[in-house]
Amino acid sequence: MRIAYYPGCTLKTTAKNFETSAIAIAQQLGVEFVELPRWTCCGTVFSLTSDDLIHHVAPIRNLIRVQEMVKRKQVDDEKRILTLCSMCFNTLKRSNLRVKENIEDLKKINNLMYLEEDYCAEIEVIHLLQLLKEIGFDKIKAKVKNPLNNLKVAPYYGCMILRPLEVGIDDPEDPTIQRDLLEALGAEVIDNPYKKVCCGSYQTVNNKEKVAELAFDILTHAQREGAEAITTCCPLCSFNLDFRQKEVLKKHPDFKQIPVFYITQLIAVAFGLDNKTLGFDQNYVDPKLLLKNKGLIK
Amino acid sequence: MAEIKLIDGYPEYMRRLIEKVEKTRPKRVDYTPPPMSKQEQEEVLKLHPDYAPGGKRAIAVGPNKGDVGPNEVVDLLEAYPLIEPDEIDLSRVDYDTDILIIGGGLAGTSAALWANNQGIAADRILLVNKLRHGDANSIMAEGGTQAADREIDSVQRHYLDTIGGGHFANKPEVVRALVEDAPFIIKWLIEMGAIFDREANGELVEKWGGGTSIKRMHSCRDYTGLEELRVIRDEFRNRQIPCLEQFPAIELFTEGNRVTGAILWNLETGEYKIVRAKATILATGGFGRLHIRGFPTTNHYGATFDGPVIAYRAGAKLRDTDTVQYHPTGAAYPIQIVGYLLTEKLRSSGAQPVNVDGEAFVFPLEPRDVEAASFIRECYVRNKGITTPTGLRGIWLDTPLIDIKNGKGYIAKAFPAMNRLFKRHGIDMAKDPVLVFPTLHYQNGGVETDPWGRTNVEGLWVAGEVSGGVHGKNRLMGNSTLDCLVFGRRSGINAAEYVKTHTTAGNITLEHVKKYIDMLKQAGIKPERRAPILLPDYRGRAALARMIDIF
Amino acid sequence: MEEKNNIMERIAEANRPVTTGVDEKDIKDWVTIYIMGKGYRVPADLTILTAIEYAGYRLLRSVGCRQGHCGACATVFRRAGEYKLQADLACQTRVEDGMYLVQIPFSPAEKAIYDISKEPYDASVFMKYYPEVARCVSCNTCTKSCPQDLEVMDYVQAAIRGDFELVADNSFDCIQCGLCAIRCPAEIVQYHVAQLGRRMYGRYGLSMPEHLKKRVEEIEQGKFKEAMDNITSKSREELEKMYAERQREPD
Amino acid sequence: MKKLIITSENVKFLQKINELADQDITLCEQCGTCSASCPMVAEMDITPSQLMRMVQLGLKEVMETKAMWVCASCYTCTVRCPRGLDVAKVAEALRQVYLRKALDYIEIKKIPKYEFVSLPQIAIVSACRKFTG
Repeated sequence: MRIAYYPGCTLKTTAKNFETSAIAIAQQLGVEFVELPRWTCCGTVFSLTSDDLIHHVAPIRNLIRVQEMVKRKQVDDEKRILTLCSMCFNTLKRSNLRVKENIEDLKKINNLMYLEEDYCAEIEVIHLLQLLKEIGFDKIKAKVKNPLNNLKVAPYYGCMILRPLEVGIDDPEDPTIQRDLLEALGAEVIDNPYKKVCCGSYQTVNNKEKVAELAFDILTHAQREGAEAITTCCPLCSFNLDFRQKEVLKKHPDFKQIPVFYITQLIAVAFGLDNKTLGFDQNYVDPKLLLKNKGLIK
Repeated sequence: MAEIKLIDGYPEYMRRLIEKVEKTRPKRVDYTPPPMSKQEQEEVLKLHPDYAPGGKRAIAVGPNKGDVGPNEVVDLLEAYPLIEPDEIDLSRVDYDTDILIIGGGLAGTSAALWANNQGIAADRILLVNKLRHGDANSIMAEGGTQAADREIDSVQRHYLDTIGGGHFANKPEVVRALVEDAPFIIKWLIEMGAIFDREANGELVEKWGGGTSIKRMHSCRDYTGLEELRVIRDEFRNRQIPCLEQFPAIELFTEGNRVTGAILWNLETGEYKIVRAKATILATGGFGRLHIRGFPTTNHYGATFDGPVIAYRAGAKLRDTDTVQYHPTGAAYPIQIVGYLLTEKLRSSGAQPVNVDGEAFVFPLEPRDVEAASFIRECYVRNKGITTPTGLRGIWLDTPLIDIKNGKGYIAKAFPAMNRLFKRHGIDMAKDPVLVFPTLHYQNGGVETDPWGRTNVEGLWVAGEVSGGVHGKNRLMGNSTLDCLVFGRRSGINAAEYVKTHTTAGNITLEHVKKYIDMLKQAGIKPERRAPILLPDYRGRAALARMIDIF
Repeated sequence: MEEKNNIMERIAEANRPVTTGVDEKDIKDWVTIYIMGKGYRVPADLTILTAIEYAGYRLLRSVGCRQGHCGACATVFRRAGEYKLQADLACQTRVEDGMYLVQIPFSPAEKAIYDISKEPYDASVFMKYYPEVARCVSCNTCTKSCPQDLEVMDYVQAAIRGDFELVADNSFDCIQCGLCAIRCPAEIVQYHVAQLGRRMYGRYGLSMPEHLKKRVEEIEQGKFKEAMDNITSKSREELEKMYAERQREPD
Repeated sequence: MKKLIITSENVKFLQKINELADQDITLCEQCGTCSASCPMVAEMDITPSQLMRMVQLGLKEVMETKAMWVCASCYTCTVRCPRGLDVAKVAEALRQVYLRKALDYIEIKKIPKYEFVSLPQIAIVSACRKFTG
């Protein structure tokens, strides 16, 4: 099945490993991501003020691309666009909802983009985790060649796939989708309440000490429960939890570094995919030793 | 408002004439008219603006007294200065610098970079521009840059092509420098990030240039000069070398036989500034805007021969200023783009010159001057030209043949600038022919140079179109951007070396200007013309006739 | 009118409108344009640039190559009865009756200072020197105002994600007129961003051709010295003969 | 204790924020759930519920506080507010009141160049959206 795929900027730069691993596992599951031929940055954060429309132009422009792809028969899924990045997901989905619910806004945005075809507000935005659930975790389990036995993983959800309610893909207070997935892969799942606590998001730009403090809380809570690794599905969460461990160590010299995976990387490990797909060289805390110790990679 | 009704860019009567071209096109796809005999060539050349009588005269004064040049050029050499030498206050030096570079095209900009590479601190260099930095003929160069870098090519082959194209009047040692440096220049540009056209496998595209025996033209779409200049200007700005814009030099300073700086003039406020420099590099470009013999030009607004005028007064020798390069195919319609260069590459890609009856009338590989003269003959002797609504005459250049011969879409890909230009006026070159007529293109000669850009005057270097010697009597396609980059670099390096050994700045005087005025007076020349002219004047006559000069 | 015999004079006469300015008596069709609000009656077939000159302005700025290559003559205008603010090059745009216009003589944009030989070939280079690209809202105003019809927004977006090839390709025909930057609501300097991208791509994204490197070395090592000594000492007659006997590379 | 007099200016300010945030901030009953939920509250000079209270009273002094800039738009308060208020939107409205005067809260050009080597696009873009006018 071919589905329109919106990568987002970071998946083309510091989170390439998220993209390569996702594309590879999707392929194993019979899904082909067809990247939007021309796409623009979604803006990463949904604009929250009532009178602002300009910041919804970018998301809607991308959704128009999906319409074009459907017309050109470039995709089989004619109603949906897939995202991997949680922030892209949140922004695209909320802008989409806004124009779906407010026809006047849609008209104005269409009018501003008079060089584009009109957006018909019929596309839906989905996140990879939703697609995987739809495919079925049992099917995913059937593809596992390399079960993640004995690997203690704490899933981390962050905010953007859970909140606010109208866009969340799971229970905002107690999400389980990653747990179910990881269990299908054979991992031992370490659930803990910090899985949905904000990592500090964009505050990482001007207040990295605070972000490191939040990362410290999130990571050490998981570690206390026995977690050996963390999974995420957002390149910004990943940056804050993984790269910011450098700052964590500065303040907490006793802190023990812990690998942070994109969920797709662990699926790829379980599927027995090659190192190039895994892209571990882009992870800050090197997960290879852990995986080697567990006999999961050579 | 009454406007002529246009159909895809052309008025109805021209549309009907195009039908004739379309009719004969299928027959012409594989037809080429025979070359002219030597005798016929000589006959038709009498119609060329360089050879037609009445266009030239001898220079009355100065280092080249007695040499012949176009009237428009001699007019400026025999003109009085803009300043009264005694009225200039020389007591305050505004800029005291090591190297002054006048002109910010490819030549001047690369001179600055290489002087800096040679160890002259950025703040000891000053680049001044009449308009903005980069407003130059360089930026309009379309075709490409020659360099003999292919295995089967050689620098001596490039040498022979150049010197033959220049009618063997070139200075051998200067041409040698040109061709020997060429591959290095391309390599340097690539290291600086210039994007030359590449084949699918990453190899450089090397194209034909008119008058060459082998493909060695390196191009950047049809924006070669633009790309080269953008890149080195960006590097110039990164080095934070001081740069003045809208500040033309209106006279040089001398001390004896040494140039010691220049007077700049703020184009917008009218205030002058004094620059004292140990070395001065002149890179002011050409003279297209003199509209020699009343021809339109491919040149930039500022191409007004300022450099040679002020250098000549300082004692610099000129050479080869008697020949002017007219490009056979300048746009002749619509009026908004008259003179615009339609590169030779169009013809080498298959476009054919055609007269009003749809006949191909000239062998397309005749030398440029013969080709140009044959267009004039077609229009004004045989009366087989096409007259535009504004009374210009031209002949068709049947561009649709390019796509027929190279495949659909070739024009759009290979000639984006030209394609865009005609599209703006509603004309699709891939569908319809375009009207052309010879246009004033290049100043072949100029201030005589040596292989290091030195002139006969100490402290004065030249680089680029302002110089004379490298192209002889006729410049070869692809050698102009190369000239700028090679001699920009060489003059920058040589001036830097000079500065290191000549650590004291000279006195600034205008003695040479006073002497020149005396010479003009002695020759009986009346002070009715003043030069450099800096800019052409295209103001409407009606407005000018009622102007009062108050401020 | 009596036909003149001298061809050169006839050519010069025919070209007078483009070589010495326009004479009223030759004009049939007129339009009225408003230069900075002042109305002027000008010949209908002039460009904005030549119309401004016809009106009596001696241009010292906002004018350059006059042929669409240098980007000096950026102009904004509104057509009669339209709300849209158009942007284009004065030298390439014909006047229209009722047009209101003003030239943009200068674009006060900051160019970053960098040394491309020391930069890593990844997206961080854009963020480092032009972090404001991250402010792009994809409004497409830049693309709409580009006189070269470039997909400006697309290359700014490509810069955000470090797609150097797309930046280079989409921006290649950029003449740096500054109209995109002047109109950008996110205050991005698109044409400087593109310049950085093109240089990075030219240096790191494309290979240095081996034959070029080899030829430069050969010249430095003096491989052609003898041949050049030889040919530069030849007489004119000898050279003429050699030139006439040149072998042309087959097409 | 200083006596607070609510003027039309205060009302106007409240109305403006209500409109921008598309909320009726007067509904806030100051239960403190938002403050208790906020992951950034330790960094704030006033808590989210204090921020809500100041807006309720139309106190423009709220613009001088740091809280709205420390908010990471995580929407925890949004999903937990018992009155259904979107506190994140209120914070955004306050930020916009400032940014729309073409002011920047952080100057991106002043971020040290070396930071950009590791910072992902997603962080820079969102910071630009949230902190630059």
